Amino acid sequence: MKLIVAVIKPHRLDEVKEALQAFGVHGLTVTEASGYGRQRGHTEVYRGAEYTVDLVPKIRIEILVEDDDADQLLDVVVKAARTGKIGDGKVWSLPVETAIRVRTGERGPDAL
Amino acid sequence: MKLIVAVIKPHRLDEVKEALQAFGVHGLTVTEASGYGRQRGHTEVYRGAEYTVDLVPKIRIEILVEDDDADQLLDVVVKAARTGKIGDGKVWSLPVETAIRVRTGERGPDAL
Amino acid sequence: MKLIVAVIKPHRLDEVKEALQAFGVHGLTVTEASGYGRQRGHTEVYRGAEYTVDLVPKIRIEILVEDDDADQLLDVVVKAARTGKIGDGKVWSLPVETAIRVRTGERGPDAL
Amino acid sequence: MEAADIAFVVICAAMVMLMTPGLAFFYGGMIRVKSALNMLMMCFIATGISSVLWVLYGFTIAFGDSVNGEGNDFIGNFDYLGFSGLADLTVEGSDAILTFAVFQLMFAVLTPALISGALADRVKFSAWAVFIALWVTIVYFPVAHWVWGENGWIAGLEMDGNSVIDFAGGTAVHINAGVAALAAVLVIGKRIGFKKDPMRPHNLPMVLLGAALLWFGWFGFNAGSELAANGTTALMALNTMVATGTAVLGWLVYERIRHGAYTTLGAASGAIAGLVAITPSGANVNPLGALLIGLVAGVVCAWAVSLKYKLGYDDSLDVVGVHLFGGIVGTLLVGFLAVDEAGEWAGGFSQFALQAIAAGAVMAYSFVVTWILAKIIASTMGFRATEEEETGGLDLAYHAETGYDFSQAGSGTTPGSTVPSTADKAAGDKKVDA
Amino acid sequence: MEAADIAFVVICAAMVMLMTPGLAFFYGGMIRVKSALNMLMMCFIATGISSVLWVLYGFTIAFGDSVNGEGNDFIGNFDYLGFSGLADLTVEGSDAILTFAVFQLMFAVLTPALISGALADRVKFSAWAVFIALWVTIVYFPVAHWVWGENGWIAGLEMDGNSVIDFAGGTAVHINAGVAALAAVLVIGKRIGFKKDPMRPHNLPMVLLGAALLWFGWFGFNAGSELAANGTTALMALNTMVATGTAVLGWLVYERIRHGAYTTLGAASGAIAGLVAITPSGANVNPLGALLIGLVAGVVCAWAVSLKYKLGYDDSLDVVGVHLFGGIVGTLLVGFLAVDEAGEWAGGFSQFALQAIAAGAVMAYSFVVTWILAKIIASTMGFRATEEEETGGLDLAYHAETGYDFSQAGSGTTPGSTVPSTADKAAGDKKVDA
Amino acid sequence: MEAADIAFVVICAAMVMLMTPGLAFFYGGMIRVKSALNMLMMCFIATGISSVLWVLYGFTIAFGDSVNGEGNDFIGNFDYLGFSGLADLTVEGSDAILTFAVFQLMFAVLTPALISGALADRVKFSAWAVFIALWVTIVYFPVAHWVWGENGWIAGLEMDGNSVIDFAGGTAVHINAGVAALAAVLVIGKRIGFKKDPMRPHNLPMVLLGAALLWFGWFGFNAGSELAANGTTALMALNTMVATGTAVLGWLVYERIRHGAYTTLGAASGAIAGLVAITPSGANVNPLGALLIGLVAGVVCAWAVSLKYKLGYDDSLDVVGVHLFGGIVGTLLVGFLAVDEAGEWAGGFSQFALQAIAAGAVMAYSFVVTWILAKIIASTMGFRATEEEETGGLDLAYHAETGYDFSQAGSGTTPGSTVPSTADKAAGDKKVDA
Ligand SMILES: Nc1ncnc2c1ncn2[C@@H]1O[C@H](COP(=O)(O)OP(=O)(O)O)[C@@H](O)[C@H]1O
Ligand SMILES: Nc1ncnc2c1ncn2[C@@H]1O[C@H](COP(=O)(O)OP(=O)(O)O)[C@@H](O)[C@H]1O
Ligand SMILES: Nc1ncnc2c1ncn2[C@@H]1O[C@H](COP(=O)(O)OP(=O)(O)O)[C@@H](O)[C@H]1O
Repeated sequence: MKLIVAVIKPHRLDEVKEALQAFGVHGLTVTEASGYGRQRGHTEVYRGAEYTVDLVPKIRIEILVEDDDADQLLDVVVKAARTGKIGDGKVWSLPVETAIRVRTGERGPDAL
Repeated sequence: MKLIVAVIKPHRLDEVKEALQAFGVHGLTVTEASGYGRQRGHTEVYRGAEYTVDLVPKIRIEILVEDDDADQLLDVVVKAARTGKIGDGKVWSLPVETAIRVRTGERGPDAL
Repeated sequence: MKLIVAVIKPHRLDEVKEALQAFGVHGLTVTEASGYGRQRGHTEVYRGAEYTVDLVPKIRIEILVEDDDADQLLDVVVKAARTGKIGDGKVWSLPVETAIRVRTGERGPDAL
Repeated sequence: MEAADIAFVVICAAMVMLMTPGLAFFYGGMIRVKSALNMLMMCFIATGISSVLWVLYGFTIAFGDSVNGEGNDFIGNFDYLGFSGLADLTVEGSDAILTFAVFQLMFAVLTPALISGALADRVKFSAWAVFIALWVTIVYFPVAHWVWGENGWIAGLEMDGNSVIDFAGGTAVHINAGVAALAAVLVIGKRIGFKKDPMRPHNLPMVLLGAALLWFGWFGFNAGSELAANGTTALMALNTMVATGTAVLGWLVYERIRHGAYTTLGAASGAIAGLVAITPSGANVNPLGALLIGLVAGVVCAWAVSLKYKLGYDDSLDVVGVHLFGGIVGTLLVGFLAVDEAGEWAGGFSQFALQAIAAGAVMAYSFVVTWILAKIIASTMGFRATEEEETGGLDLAYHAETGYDFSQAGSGTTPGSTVPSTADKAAGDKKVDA
Repeated sequence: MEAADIAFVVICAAMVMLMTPGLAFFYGGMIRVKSALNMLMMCFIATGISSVLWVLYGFTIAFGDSVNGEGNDFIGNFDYLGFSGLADLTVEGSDAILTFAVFQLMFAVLTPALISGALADRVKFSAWAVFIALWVTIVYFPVAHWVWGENGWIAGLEMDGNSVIDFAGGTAVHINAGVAALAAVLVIGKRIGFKKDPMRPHNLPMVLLGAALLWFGWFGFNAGSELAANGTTALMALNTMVATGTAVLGWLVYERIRHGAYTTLGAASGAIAGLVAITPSGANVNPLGALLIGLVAGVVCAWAVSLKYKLGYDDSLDVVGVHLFGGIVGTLLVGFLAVDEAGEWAGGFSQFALQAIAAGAVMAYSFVVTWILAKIIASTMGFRATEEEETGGLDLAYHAETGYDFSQAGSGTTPGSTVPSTADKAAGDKKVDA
Repeated sequence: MEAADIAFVVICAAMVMLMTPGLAFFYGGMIRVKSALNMLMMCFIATGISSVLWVLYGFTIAFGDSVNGEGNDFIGNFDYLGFSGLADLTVEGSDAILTFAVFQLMFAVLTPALISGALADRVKFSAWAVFIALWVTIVYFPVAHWVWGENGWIAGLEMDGNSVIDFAGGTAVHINAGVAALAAVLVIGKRIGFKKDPMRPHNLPMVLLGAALLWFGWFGFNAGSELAANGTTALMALNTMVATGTAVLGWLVYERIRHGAYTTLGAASGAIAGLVAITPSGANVNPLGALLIGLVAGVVCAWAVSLKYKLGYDDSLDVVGVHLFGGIVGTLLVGFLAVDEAGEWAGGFSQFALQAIAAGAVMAYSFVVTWILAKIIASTMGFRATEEEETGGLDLAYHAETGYDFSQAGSGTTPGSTVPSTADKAAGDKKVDA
């Protein structure tokens, strides 16, 4: 099994979610994140003090998938998240050793 | 070493923490997350507009463990997190290459 | 490729970020987290009820790096994050199978 | 009524109006985030319900006889059902009645709202609405009559030439609401996790905001109760301020000694405790007396809020600890500390006895009637939320809303919401189970 | 002017002042977090702009003739440009004029601010500032003259011995702002993602706070409009309270039936709807009439806020649904429900016709002029934010700020900020694009 | 005292009371989240302390001689220690004294609270409490006497038939607090990370809420200072509004040019700057003069808040930049812009000189005495928090609380808290180190 992690622009989440559903994936876990990269941040001003904020809001998605689906899924996520502008984010996959559904104790593909 | 990641119902965190302590694990890292899955979300209403919110609050726990403890620990977490109702979450483990304690620079099992 | 994950004290983030930049890493993803470990929490009082809060605020950083840089980078992060006091946190690395830049679809080292 | 007095009382009425939202924030900030909106709504709904009932029959039950003198010891007459005749501005004195009616309405809104803090976080919203509609009808309106009505039996009590002192509502408002809160929580039982789970305030600045609005409005409540602007008014305003000041200090010092910290929640709670205690007493003590009343109230209430853990009743936000105990402190202490118009000491045993009788009578009546009322509701429509609703949060369960959404995410909402459906479906599609 | 009346009206003016921040919170809480500050600023800037214009020429356009009787049907005279002569306190009646000037200024601040809710979340800040400066000048000041000016043509209308009833601003304030909001949104178009993206309120307690401050201030707005403290004042205050009460209930019950939940946003919106509807009517109905007006307003506005989805105009925060519809409900219903001083029924067809004419005239004028004004701004300086600004949030785009930073991180800010530069660089370094 | 004036001043007192919480929110929102409660508490504790001291000896030091005419240039007499005799309502004029006492008490609460913004985020809570208790005693009470006391030397200054103009407290309140803030921060030193770490406001809507409550209360502060309701009252109220309006615009335009953005914090700060500047001057200028004073105050203060970076003193929340500079602008400008009752120009060099003397005297006295006071506290009990407390946040260090808990987690709290212990352990168990 693989864990696919995607760091994307927040307003692409809905598209990604829909694309995943269409693909047949029915679960994911989301966290709020901030990213630092090529995309420039912004300047804020508070009573004459100017602050450079270089972290921009991102959404981080984790998806457990079966090995066979992993590659295709990567493409699905990348396509759905893309806007073509700097800051679109990264997607990566990690090898998973075990995965368990808490409710039933099922392991492996059955856990999804 | 392994990294065990658990996505659980928020109100089970205390139980999981206690079970881990009982088992002899003395550290973990927690993040707030939202999950999408079989558990249905809910509908919100704002001035006549009904919104379907399909992400539900979850807690995401990361635990670094020695290889030998990993399997047992998975069971401990799964047991402590279980309520038996849909949405109980997933637990998975990932292989870790190195782990370091920042304070001392210790590596491997000593880092825990 | 590797994924380096660091759980550090919040006020060391700027130092870590600067050290990484100096090293030549130009991207990272940050999430807010809480940690439980040797570092003791604190007690809060609300109308005579005393609560022990044992989770302390931490910052969680993820950095994708090329295999060759991973070891050196671990040291850079550990050094920058260190204050020498309990609770400095952990750094670990995970093997990455694929990494993709969403904007361009580039894979592997080019994705960084 | 003089223009100056109408001006004063109308503005005081607006200030007292602001106390109910103030109370909502004071309470709402203390609640866990998942039920904070429900807490606000418990207070806001009181406004709607009491306003309607006030017009229909509340005013006439409480004060019908203040207009034309007829009525009895226990309730007013029914001449003003539906406020009939009260919009006739050509009648001499109608300005005074209308001014009084709007001022007193605010008390009838606030008093039931006070109770909500005790029941917080575990009751059905619809049951709460029914409860307060009945409660103001059979408890508040009559008790207001007893204490302030032309023929009210407590107002009429005399002993050695003294009468009961309850200037702005120590018995009718605070003791009444406090003891009702106790009766109600004894019926509905504890929150899931009481004494086990942490139940930390979700927003302490909001608690302080509530306290600030309450404090501000309380000047209207207390000074406005003179129904005129004169020396007594000014004395009451001054005493209101200084008693609150010592109550804050009293609570903080108690907490520092007992629990090791000066808490923000303690400061806010101390302020309310002081305001409660000076409510019945402030027009009848000198400023040193007010300092003392505030100090005692601050310390006593700081201690009293722990009682629920010891005795095992779950008064979520300490309505008993603050309003019942604070109300008793003020009502009884003025028995000893009272001064007359000339500033001479006028307290003593008979005054104290009168105070105790008034407090006791209201406590007994309110406790018993509220207990029965709560029992009836509990055994008919049900008073408690289900376990699932309580654990999941009452905001979603009854209001189909989430209090905050600070997500910086693109669309500004918790990711994952879908598009608004514009309600083109069958009516009555039940979102929640109130 | 009597001291009591000056005291009353000056304090009412301060209360009405508080309504603009109240409105800012009411609106600001409903907005997605990324543009919440912009919403607050849209309201706050109105204060600065209207205050200056009021002194320069606003007062004299609206009420110049109230001082010396000269003027015409459509605008006042220009005797008081720059408030010339109005600080001469030795002139008999100058106290009354100054009191009136400060009270009415608050209306001139609030009315344009009301419009902001409709345009929220998508307009250029500079364009908004220009818009309201022009709008108060050519719409609000004249319309205020029509309705309340000594020689205003609406004030002068008569039919069967009746005159138009608009006690505190149903037409001049609410219908005016509501219809202007509609005209403006028709010009500027919909938010990106309207009807598709969820746009959930980011802070409902803030919405309730705003509603509470509005409600409180509204007593000043409504009762203060009598410009004196008397029986009418008291009646207006009482009716303000009870109409709001039923409006809350009306909205909640409608929502429960139609959408399945009693929402907090509904309670707050219902309160505002009730307050809007009782504004023109409250001094001319009895309390039962007020209950009815509130109830109808609550239900009608609860229904009207869905119209934008059906008809496809994007009135972000329902200024049309609440202020236009609420204003119409109050303005028309008083035609039927009016009572005279003696409480006798005085409504009827001619009164209703007068009300309809006043409402219609203000609607027609305000709609047309606002539409043209918005078109001119849109086609010259541009009215809309760019797509990037709108998606990224107007707070950063125009105000170079972030509303909240709750990060517990060491330095208390979103990690990643760098040290403040102390502005030692070239001036005019543009941070934002307003 | 007339009923109308009592009514007016008592309500104004309540409005001024609300300014201290308003200030707490204004300041608290600007602070990093980890010390926000401490900021609120620094303001709230002032209420308790000043209220008690006011009754014990504050009033008599400041205004003892206003009652019976005896006293000296520097302090009042001691006839009213413990408010002795002041609750005797049968004495003619006692209503006036009590009214004055409650109104002025609010000033004695607010003034020390103003200072807190400068010291924010780094001082021991207990040291702060001691500091303000001493500061009001040896600085505020005497200075209030100088400026407003029957025999105060500043009140008695004359030149060419003119007297010092300080209607509502430009010198006694704002310059006094502003310069004391400067003296205190010079003693206690900079926050850790000053000029290096970002210190972003944690809650800008809270800042605006504070500004709004301050603004509202300021009508009571300014207009109420007439102690009566008349033409001057109305003029003051009007000028208060319009000066604030131009100050908002002035600050925003300065910021837009200098820093490239119209900030929300700038709008709020501009409002306060305008209110400060119009405080001494508003009853003595015409509305055009008020517009000018507001504009100058807005621009000057917007510039002055950067001085701390250039000169290197750490005035956390710009008490110097806003209150000292704003106070000076208002106090000096009225020297040139003053008009008399008839609206005729009455300013000029001698008036300006008088204003400068008053401002200079208060500055010199307050600076020196505050500096010594702060030094003494610093070298005895210690004034600063420890480095660990400061870095970790003062809320946990002194108040054992966390401001917010928005976690949607099941139990509504930051996961990981354990069950409340119900304080059954040894008393004095120290949670914090205040
Ligand atoms: N080396 C990295 N490790 C982890 N996350 C990264 C890395 N580089 C970039 N990111 C994440 O990807 C986001 C987008 O990267 P950025 O360089 O701004 O644009 P792009 O991916 O379009 O070239 C960043 O905000 C950050 O969250
Ligand atoms: N494929 C997946 N990848 C990552 N997280 C998942 C996945 N499927 C489910 N989850 C997480 O597990 C939670 C519970 O899943 P759900 O399907 O609702 O119930 P259950 O696990 O009891 O069948 C989800 O809310 C989500 O956070
Ligand atoms: N086994 C673990 N798995 C995951 N995270 C851990 C583990 N142990 C500690 N941590 C993280 O590291 C942080 C610091 O650990 P702690 O034991 O307090 O101090 P130190 O690392 O200095 O010994 C914790 O707050 C937690 O976030």
